[in-house]
Amino acid sequence: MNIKRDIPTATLSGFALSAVLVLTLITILLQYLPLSQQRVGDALLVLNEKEGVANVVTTVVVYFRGFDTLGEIAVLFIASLGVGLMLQPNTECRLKAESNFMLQTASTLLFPLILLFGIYVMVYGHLSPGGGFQGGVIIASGVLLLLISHKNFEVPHTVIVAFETVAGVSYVLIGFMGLLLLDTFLGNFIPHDIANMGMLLSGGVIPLIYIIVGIKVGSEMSGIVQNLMQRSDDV
Amino acid sequence: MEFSLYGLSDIVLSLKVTALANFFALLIVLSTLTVLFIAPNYRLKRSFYLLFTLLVASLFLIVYAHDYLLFFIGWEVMSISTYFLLSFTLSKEALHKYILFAMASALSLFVAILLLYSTQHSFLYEDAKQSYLAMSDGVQQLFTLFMLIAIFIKLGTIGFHYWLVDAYEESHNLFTPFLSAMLSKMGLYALILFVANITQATYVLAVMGLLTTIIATFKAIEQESIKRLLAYSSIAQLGYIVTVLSVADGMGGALYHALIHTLVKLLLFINIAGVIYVTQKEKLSDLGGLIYKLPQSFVFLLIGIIVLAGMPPLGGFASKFMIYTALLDAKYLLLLAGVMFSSASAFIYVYKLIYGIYLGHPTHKNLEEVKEVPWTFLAPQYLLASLLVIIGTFPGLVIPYINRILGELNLTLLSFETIQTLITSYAQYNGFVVMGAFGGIFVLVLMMFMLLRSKAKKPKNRFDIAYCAEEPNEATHLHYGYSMGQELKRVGLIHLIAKNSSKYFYDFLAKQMQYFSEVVRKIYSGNLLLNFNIAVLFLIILLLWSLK
Amino acid sequence: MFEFLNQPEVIKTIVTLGAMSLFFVGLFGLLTRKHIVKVFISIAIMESAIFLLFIGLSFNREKVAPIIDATQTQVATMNDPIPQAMILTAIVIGMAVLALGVSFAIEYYKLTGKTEIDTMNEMRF
Amino acid sequence: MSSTLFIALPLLFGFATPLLSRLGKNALAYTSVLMQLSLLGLALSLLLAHSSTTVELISIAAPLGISFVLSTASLLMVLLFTLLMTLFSLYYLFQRRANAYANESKFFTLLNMLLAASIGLVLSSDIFNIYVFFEIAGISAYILSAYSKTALALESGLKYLLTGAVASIFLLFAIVLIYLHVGSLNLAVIAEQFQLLPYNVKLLISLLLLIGFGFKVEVFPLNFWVTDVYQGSTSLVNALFSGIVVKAYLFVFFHILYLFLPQGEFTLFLLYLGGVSMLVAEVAGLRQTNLKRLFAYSSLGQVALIFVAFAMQNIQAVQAAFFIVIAHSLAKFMLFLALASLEKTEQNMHIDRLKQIDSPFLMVMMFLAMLSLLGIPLFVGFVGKFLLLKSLAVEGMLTLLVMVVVASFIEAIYYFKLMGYMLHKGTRSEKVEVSLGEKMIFVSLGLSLLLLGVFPMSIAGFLQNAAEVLLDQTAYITLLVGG
Amino acid sequence: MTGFIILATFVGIVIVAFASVVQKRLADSVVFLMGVGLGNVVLFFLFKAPDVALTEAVIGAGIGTFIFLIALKHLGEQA
Repeated sequence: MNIKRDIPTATLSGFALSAVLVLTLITILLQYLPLSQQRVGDALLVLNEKEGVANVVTTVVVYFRGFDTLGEIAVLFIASLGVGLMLQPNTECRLKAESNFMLQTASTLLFPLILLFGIYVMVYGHLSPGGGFQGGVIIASGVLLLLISHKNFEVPHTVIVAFETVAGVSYVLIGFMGLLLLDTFLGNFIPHDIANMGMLLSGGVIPLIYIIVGIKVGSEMSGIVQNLMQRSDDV
Repeated sequence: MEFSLYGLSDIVLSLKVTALANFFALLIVLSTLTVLFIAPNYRLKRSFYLLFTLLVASLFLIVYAHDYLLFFIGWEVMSISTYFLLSFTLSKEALHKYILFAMASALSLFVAILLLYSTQHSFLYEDAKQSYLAMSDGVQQLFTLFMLIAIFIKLGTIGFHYWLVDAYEESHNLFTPFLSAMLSKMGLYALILFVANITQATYVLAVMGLLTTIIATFKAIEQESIKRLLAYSSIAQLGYIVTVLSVADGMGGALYHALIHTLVKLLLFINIAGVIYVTQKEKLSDLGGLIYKLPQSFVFLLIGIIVLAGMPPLGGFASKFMIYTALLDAKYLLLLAGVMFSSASAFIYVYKLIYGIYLGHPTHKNLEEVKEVPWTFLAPQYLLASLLVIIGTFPGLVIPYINRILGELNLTLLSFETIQTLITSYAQYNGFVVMGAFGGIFVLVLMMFMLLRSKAKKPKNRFDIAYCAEEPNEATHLHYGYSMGQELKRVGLIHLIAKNSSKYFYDFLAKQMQYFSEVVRKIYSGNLLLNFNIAVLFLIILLLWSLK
Repeated sequence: MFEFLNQPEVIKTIVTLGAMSLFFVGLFGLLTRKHIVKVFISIAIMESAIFLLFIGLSFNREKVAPIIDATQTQVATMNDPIPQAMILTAIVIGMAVLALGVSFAIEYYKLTGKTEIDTMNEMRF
Repeated sequence: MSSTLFIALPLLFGFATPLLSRLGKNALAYTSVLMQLSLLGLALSLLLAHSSTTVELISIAAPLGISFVLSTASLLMVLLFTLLMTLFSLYYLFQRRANAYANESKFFTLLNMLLAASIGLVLSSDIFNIYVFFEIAGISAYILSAYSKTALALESGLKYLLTGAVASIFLLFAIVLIYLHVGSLNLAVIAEQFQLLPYNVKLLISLLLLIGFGFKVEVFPLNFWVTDVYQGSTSLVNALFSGIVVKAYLFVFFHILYLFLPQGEFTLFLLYLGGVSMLVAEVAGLRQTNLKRLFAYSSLGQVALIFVAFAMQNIQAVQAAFFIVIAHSLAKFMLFLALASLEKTEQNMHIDRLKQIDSPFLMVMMFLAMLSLLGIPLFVGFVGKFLLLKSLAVEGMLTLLVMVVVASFIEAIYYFKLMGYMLHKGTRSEKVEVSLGEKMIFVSLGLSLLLLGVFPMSIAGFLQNAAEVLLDQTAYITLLVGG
Repeated sequence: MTGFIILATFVGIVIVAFASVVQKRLADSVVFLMGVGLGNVVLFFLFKAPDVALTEAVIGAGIGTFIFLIALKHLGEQA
């Protein structure tokens, strides 16, 4: 087989470039494998004890590195805004194929379960794996299911906006409360006792923020999904 | 007066009053006043005067600056305000040409002064010599190169004169006298500072100066447009100064010639501004026979060209005399021969100038209704012409002032006895006597002419050409000034000189630059695949290059 | 029989090699594929390669997930939570950018009918 | 006064936009401007009261958590960004009646998010937090770029997004390696440990950072997308890109560089990289006939100039860099706003159009901006260029000096070509309406160019202080890590 | 055993990813990408990061795939 004829030069050169780069990277990485290292994370694990949250990742995400999460919410918010701006719903012509009865019934039955599961993941984010992001996205996928199966289903735009606005504003306001009461932005100003660790009402402000994050993510994601779906209607 | 700027203690700026600065400041004041005299004849926007004020201010900054940074700032402001002043009349191409050369000049000056700064960390003139000596050989040459490029562009030295002629020709008639008299002098001022403070790049100056005088003189001869002709003459005159600055004792002659050139160029440009004002014509071939209509202007132009050609009775001879003796003194005989040759050739174009405008036969009908120029044009000419006559009569008059400058620059002084005589190591000449002799002859000739003229037959109209057998009509070029000097092109050498080689060179350069730009532009075509590939390649090269 | 694979060094080597191979695949796709969806897919693959590299190199097989419950109370035996938190953030951000990019691509396609990035040259430069 | 406010307030405003837009379009616009004005007032009061660098903690103490460091240097950038954004909003407000954007509330959200992200980039002392702000700034810029939803705008948005995504992968890679080898995300801790890393790892991390940020700071082999983005976006938005976004990325890139490599191991390489970027961009711009694209090339050149100045890594040069940053931000901002005024009536941006425009005011303002960009004395652009070239000369980098000067000359060629078009004599048919409010913004920008150029000493001390702070690695480490 | 599973999953992921990149049919590519996402979930779980695994499951393999499928619906299915 003639390689030159079958594969374009651009592909070959791209292959060569990426191969050389990755081989070099591998050499360096394997030469100095980071084996055991004292890391910040270990200190945070210890610090976590004070906050009384079972899931340390949650503490880190929501509290220790709370500003990252705020930024991440902002990214999601902007992205959802952008998608909405780009794919403005065209309400006049809606030609969605009617899905079959089975799917409709199943999704109607399934949706409350998905919603419940999402809320569970959200609320128990500080105790078990999961949390606001995952819960929010799960809820959004429930919405997606309904969007796919039901012809006329639509989450009212105002509802989405209301959720995301309230969640976003209250997140920043909680941050300001911390600034006001404890002199650090996003400070944990609600009493949190270590003794309560593992209980639903523990960790002070942390579960509250994670739920807010969940609502925010859920509404943003639903918005994105809905916009993408609706745009696809007028194909 | 010293002060620091930029909140940084390491930059010291200084303004200082020196004799040299005063000399040039005097020229600035003189030029500004005479130019403003003719301003009421033109309707100009307020912004013109605003920019003109800025320009004059920048000139003062240049001359009174005592460090290269302020000098540069003045230089740049001068270039830019001139750009906007020229923009009132210049065509787009000429304007672009002007500003590119001006920017090239400014930026190379910038590089030069930064090179100067890099060794001794000072911009002051006093430290310039030391800074220069502290450089390595290569940097010294680089510095000289950049400095001289900056100066040569302003002076319009041959090879760098591409912008100058168009700018002079198309500039406003009010502004041309100033352009020629003052702006080119700033290049001269920079050159004097360079020669006096830093180093005397002998051979470069000698060769460039001589080439400039010769080539510009011949270029001037073939011009049709009055202002172009004078522009080339300006280049040539500055060429003399550059040449004489290459010799050890040339400074006195250079300063003297700078003074004379300023006066005469003001006179000439104001004169032709008046002519253009009343006739609305700028080409030699369109004019002619104006001697009867504009007798006073004729006399002033006559004085002007006598000075320009460096003929004895007037001031032009004194400065040329000093230039010749300085060259002779330094035993630069070839240089002297060259300068004399071009000086002699200058007769041709000054003759062409006066013949074309005032003598001969007018081709155009509407020249018959022309009246003498307004007094606002004449008044400054009276002033300038009388100054030239006075200097011609008393050539020693300015020597004490020049000596003060020379003393300040630690150069040998010129000898000075009385104000009538000019003394050099080879000869001395008494301006008063010469003036008396020439004046007597002139008066005699004039009287004879007056007597004879009354008997001569007067032509009835402009088609009444006694020595011509044919019957001319409107289409016939009656004026001999049409294409005068073109025949010189048959001489091979002169043809070669006149071939516009610098135009070809710069056009070629521009074209190459554009091709290059086209090629480079290809990579900015917005192809992301290319971008990513190159980014990865870049990373690989850097990694493999510096990996241990 | 594969016990030797459980040594930390070996696991880290596997992770490095595996993640970098994935990175290679993504990079190869980025450099050679032209269809906009393929480009997004390549970017997603590269991103997940980095995620895997990070989590894989920072975890310790002996330790447990950083969640305190009845059986696990010793923080000393837990894995570093920071990489997990970071990757959590990065995944969401990556998804947001992806969604936005897709919506741009859809609108662009509607206007011009182009899907290949090397033909996207509406600009007359 | 908390420096977190600079980030949290615009974010809050962005989140609350849907709520505010219920109150009416005007209410939204006015509150947005009001909020930016109050931020500006806050920044100014900090400037007046400012004595030393302060650290603002988020949740927990510095080396472990995220913190914001407000030093003279970052305060300078914050001040610049808030000032420009306020002017931008005011300008938009003044021209809004005639030329409002569709979906205005989203536009305001994006503006404030962009402001928050740029300030966050400058203030943050945590490298992953910087990544997050990098993404926020990026994603708002992508949408702003594609805002008008024309084919050109979408193409530019798409290209911006793709390069941004690739850049963020490399950046994330670098961050991952940093955390794996250093075990911390705090810049100060990393700075302390970075010298101890093996050479190859250090090299790899530095290069990945260079590629990651290189796309955003528009250095030579990574900047081929920039011109398309500028051409496709509206001029109004371009003013933000060249005035704020690039500057934020540049600042944070060199902030990280100074911290990680205080000895300047790659100085020479970075210097020549900047020099080459500058030359290439200026040469490529020579034959350009589209105004927006032309100014994009000029932006590339100027940004490369700033790159060179920062890369010198000494106090004089960094001070010069700050001067150029201010000069370029103000001047480019002005130029793009002027283009936006032209764009109101017609989309065509061919340079021939300059011959038709009949608006002496706009012309004069564009002249001022261009002269400042060219580094003509009496304008602030000169001060920056002069200080930079001076420090190049003092360091004996003559090749680079000549490179910069040659690039300036090439830039002069096309800027004076534009000026020639504007000075063109002939009938001018196209009237451009510039309202009084817009005029005031132009005049204030132009005056600040002139005043700062004539009296550079008024801010020179402040900038020098900023440069010292930015370069002082040990003080930064002591501040965050302690002892 | 962990080591082996990690190795095997990695091999699987790389193969699937390569298939996803070189596939002519875009729909196949997207499905393969979902495979990569699922592999990631397994790996994250093995790496003792259940939170990340859950996130990757819902985002990488869930919403992400949906977004790609929507894109395909508009942009056509052939590369």
